[in-house]
Amino acid sequence: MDTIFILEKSLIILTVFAITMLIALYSTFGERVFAAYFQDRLGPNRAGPLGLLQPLADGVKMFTKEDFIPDTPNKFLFIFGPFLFMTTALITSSVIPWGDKLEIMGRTVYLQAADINVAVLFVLGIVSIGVYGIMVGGWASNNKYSLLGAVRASSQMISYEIAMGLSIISVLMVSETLSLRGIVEKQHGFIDWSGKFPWFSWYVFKQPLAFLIFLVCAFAETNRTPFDLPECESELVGGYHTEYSSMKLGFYLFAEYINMFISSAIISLLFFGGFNYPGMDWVKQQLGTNAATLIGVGAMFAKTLFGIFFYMWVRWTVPRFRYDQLMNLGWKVLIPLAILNIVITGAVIILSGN
Amino acid sequence: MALLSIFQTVPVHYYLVVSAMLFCIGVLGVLYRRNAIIIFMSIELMLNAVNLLLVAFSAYHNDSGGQVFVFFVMAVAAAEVAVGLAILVAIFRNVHAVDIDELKNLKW
Amino acid sequence: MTVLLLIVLLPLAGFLLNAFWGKRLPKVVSGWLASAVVFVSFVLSAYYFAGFVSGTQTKIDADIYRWIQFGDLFIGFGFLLDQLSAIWLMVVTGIGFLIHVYSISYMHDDERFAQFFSYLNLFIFFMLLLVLGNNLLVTFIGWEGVGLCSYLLIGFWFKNQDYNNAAKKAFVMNRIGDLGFLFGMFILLTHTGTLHFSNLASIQPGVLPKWILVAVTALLFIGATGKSAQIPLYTWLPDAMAGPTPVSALIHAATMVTAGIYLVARTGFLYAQAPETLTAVASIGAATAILAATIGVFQNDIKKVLAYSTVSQLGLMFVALGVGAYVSAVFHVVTHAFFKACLFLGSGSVIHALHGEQDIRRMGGLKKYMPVTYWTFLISSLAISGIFPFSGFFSKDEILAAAFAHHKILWVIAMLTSLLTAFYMFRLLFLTFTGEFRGTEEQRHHLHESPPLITIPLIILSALATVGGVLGLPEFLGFHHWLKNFLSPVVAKSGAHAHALSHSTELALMGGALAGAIVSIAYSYILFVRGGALPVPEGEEKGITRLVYHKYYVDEIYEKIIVQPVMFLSDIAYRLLDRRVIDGLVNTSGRLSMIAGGQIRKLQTGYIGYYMMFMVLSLVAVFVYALLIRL
Amino acid sequence: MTDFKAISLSGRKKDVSDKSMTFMEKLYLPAIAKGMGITLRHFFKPKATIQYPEQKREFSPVFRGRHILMRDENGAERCTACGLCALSCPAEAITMTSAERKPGEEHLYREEKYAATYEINMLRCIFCGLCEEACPKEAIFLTQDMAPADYRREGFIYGKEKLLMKPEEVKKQADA
Amino acid sequence: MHNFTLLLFLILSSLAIFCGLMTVFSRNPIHSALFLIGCFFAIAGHYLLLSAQFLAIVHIIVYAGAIMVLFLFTLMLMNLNEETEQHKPALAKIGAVISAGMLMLVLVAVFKRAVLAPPPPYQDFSIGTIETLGKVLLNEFLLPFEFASVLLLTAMIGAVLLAKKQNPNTNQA
Repeated sequence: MDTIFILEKSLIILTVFAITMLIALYSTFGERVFAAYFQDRLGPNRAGPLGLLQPLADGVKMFTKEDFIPDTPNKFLFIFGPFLFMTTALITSSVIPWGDKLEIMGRTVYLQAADINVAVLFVLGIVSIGVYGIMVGGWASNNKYSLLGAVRASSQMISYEIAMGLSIISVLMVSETLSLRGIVEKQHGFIDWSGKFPWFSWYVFKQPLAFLIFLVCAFAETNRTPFDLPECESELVGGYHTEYSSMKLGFYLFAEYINMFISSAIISLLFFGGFNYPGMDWVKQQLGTNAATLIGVGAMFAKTLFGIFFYMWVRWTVPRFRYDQLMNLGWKVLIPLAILNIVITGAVIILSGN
Repeated sequence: MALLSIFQTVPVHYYLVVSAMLFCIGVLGVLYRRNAIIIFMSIELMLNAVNLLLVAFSAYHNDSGGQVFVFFVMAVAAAEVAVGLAILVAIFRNVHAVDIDELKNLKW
Repeated sequence: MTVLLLIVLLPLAGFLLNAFWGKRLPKVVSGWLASAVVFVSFVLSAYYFAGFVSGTQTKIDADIYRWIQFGDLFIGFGFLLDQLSAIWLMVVTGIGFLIHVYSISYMHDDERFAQFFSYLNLFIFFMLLLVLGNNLLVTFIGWEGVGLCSYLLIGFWFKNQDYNNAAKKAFVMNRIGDLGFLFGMFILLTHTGTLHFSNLASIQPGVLPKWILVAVTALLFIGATGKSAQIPLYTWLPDAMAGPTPVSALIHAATMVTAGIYLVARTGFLYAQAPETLTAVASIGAATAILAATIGVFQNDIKKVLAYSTVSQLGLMFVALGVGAYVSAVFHVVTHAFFKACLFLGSGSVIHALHGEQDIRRMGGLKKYMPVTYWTFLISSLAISGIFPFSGFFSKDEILAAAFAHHKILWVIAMLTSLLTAFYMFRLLFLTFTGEFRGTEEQRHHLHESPPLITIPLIILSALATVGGVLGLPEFLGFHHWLKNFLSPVVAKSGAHAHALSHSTELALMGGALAGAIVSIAYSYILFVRGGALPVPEGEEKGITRLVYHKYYVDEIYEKIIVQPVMFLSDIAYRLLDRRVIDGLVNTSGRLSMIAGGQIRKLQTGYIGYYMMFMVLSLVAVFVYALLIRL
Repeated sequence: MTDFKAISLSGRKKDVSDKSMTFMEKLYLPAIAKGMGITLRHFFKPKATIQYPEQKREFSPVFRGRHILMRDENGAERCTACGLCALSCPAEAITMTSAERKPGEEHLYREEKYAATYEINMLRCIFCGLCEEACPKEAIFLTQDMAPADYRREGFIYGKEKLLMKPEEVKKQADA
Repeated sequence: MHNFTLLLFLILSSLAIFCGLMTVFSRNPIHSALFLIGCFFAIAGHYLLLSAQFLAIVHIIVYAGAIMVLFLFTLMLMNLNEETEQHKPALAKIGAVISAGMLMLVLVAVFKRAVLAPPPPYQDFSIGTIETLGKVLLNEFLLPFEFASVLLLTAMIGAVLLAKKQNPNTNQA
């Protein structure tokens, strides 16, 4: 392991971390602006030009508020909860390929922190741990609303994890790899000319049902509307973070936006070709690898940001589910559908003979 | 690249001892506590001690059979937990306790 | 082979269908279903039979699967089809089919209709198994099976305790015979190592010690006496008339009771090497024949008369077997099946018309009410009495000739029997069908001819009884004895020595028998039609008549010398052995374990923690043992 | 199912029925897509917000805002403390004390009698304009301005110093 | 490098054992569960050290992601706290410790006598990959694999049946 390699990876990790934080930061702002726009309003625009300094103002507010800790026998866990939630949210970004390779000074640099061969499983594993942040925090709050929110969150997340995993399996059957970079490379370009007849290479066109299931599950996993039952204000005051204030609350909220960002990135990787874009081969020929890669990074971020926008768009369109409806949807609709999709995919793979 | 085996630095005996200790901690938990759920957790700990040893020897003998076994142990553990916890919840609903010293009605 | 299997399995299928779904089917369907399976079996049997007749069919002897095998012992489950079994196949399925059809009408009011037919089908199945078995064990299964069906059918109306007792009696008596059969098989198995007929037949004479042959044949014959109602095990048959009349016709006249004949004929190669047994067979047959015939003369129950007649005829057949005239015995089995089935069915028709009345003293004058029944009954009576040219004439005459050739005393007894037969059959016929009706007005009012389903089988059977004689026209008159040739591949080896009688002697015998029969009939005509004599009422018999009327008190003697001592012994055994010794042992062990359990129970605290502690400590102990002692 | 038809006053009523949904309806996807379309349309609609301090919405000409005590063209107070406004006020928000004009104060008060104090409790006032109607001297008017917020309740009891027309406005009024 | 591996091993082992002990001795059941999760993570680290990456991640998904969540979930539903839990009498506790210690001693003694094949000079790092495992699992162990799936299905049905509230008055689920 040479020094340059470590340096390069550190740089990438730092960049990814910074970008993740930045995007999460501006997602909070975006949420408010988009919410306003969907409601025919303007949203925050006073702090700085166009209100772009609003996240900083929010941050300052968060940090300067009173850090209230309720009378709980588990002070450590109370503090540990948001920390854990934030950490698990951030870890996932390490396996996400943000772009193809760059060629700098004779070195090939892959724009990814770690290309592990079981990346999809890694993501699933980390997501499954994420629930602890909510559970621990909600339980340690020593408050029945928090506990109820935590219980709801955990049961919701472990329920939808199953459907999510099953929907990914059909994608994996097509891609034949567990590496996220491998999956992206399988969706090369936009049109796939290699088959018997040309078809879109992105998996959203090959696995529309899996995409739909994954999308719904992603909403449920990030506790976003219409699945925001763990924090639903009208029933549980604030859900698992009722007792939180100051930056600990900030961490919870922030981690939610990070989760949104990561899940959008994964949706774009799994279904929208990640850093692929139409005509990328042509661009590579004309402008060279680096330029093509940079455009690819742009495409990746464009898709991801659209994903975040989609989250907010849905939030202001679809009303919240009732709890039994949520469970029915997860167990009685999505899981059977995902299994059906696996069966259909397998049948098609066998029938097409490859 | 042919990396050296981990067992050149960490003798496999170490793994034997570690998993034996974990196993005995599991046994201790079973004997020590009265809460059925914690006893359950201790059983999980024992299973994991065995899993660790299986993986260690799988690597030691360069045979993936051991890892497959761990896979099955996990499946069994998952099934056991699902059913066991369901039973515990059912018991709790009826007698409002998961204390094994209070659940002694089966002796007759 | 498949077809053969089909013949056997079809009735079984009919049994299963009727047993499980019969109650849900309409009566007509279940009855015709049962008849149809037997009919198909009959058609398939006829196919084989035709093959044997034309000579295209050869003997089938094959094991279906290896049934019992350990060491040198091997018993297969297999079938043997040769000319002998083919004849029985025809009789069983053919007459069985007619009786099935008859039963549809006869039993139509019974609420357990489907069950009845399922029993009938089961019986046919076991009978076919008995006839077709290629070794003694398969035959024995059929043997036991028909016994079971016989029990079920005799006791079919089990609500009547007498009928139940009759069924039990039949069962027990059969068991006694079966015991002989079983012992015979055991001895055979011990000394020859096989039960297959083909293997047994291939044993050279002189290989087996004489006493074994005598013992085996005697034991098998005890089995035959049980099944075929010979002295001393004959008393169950008259009682078995408690069953529905079609059952009497099917089981106790045409098929099951001839199983003993079949067994002796089948194992004829053994009997041929044991002339002592043959003598015993002939003697017992003769004794049974004359005894049953005399009892038959004084019976007043229409079915009882026929039952004793059956016993008597079976005795005649055993006489034929005993003198080595196997063909004659088989011949008589066939003709007897025709006319006796016809007689039973006819009596059933009468009983049916009189709504269950069986006493001939309350019958009479039925001729004008039931002409078809009368005429078929008459034909069958003529046949059984040995009147030319009906079938009984030929078969009975053969037996008489064979007996004459063998020993004169046998001939005298057989002759007497046949004279008595003619007498009591016509006594029965006259008392039932001629004169004035002696029953109640109520019964007279309802007198009617039976429906076609009853009369058609009667007509067919009587036709067969008429022409059945052509199977074995006497050779000395220059005719071709078809049955003898047909059976020659099977019974040739049995050493049936052709009786060396001159033509004139045979002709004289034939004429004498015919004349005697006619005289008997005439005597009974004078007595019962002209004289209008009636059997004396109950309890007014005198002297010898009284003795005979009470069947020589055989049942009572059995009761005194066998049943009561056995009961007494059983009682002692029950009080002493069962109550004290066996029950005491069992109860003591139970009490001991209860006491022990009560003590050990205290270990079961119910605390899981303790159990687990014990588990761990035991584990430690095992490891310590392994470490310190084993290593 | 009763076909229940109610009269719709708003004209936007839809008939409600509880018939079971078809398969497509159960999928909800078309409905969700439709809803998404609606929200997206609103996203691009012109916004209704008025950025207040910079932009202001025009009041209607009949708007009744805070009160003003008028001066005449010479700058003298018109109010003679007759009390009719206080009498007419339904909320009883107006109180005043009168005083006699001293010589030499003619440029200050138009008549011999004037209001020494004049207070309106703006928390009670309902801006009905009856004081304006009642005044015989055209001394009190309701303006287009809004009463500004304050931190204390006392701040809402407007005395003469807040109510009286500023001297520089006299000129403006004369011009108008 | 080698020392680094050994150090990692020691850290992970001590973490696992510490968390295991805390699982047993924590007064609060929820703390026990959380310590057990920590222990599982240490074991997952061991798996990574033994280059069983797939198993490590599956271990985390199954144990940390599913099983322990269920435990925590149940504990929270029952709301079992340290105030409600009864503890065994001191004698039983001492007995438990002695029994477990004896078992430990005996096990270590047994393992000390174990005769092992010489350590392999090179490790086959491909055995832990998902490709190898998948092939082994679906060829050699296909039948047990199917049985495992049936077992899980049965467990699922059983759990649903057990957890269902039985209300004799109504037919609704």
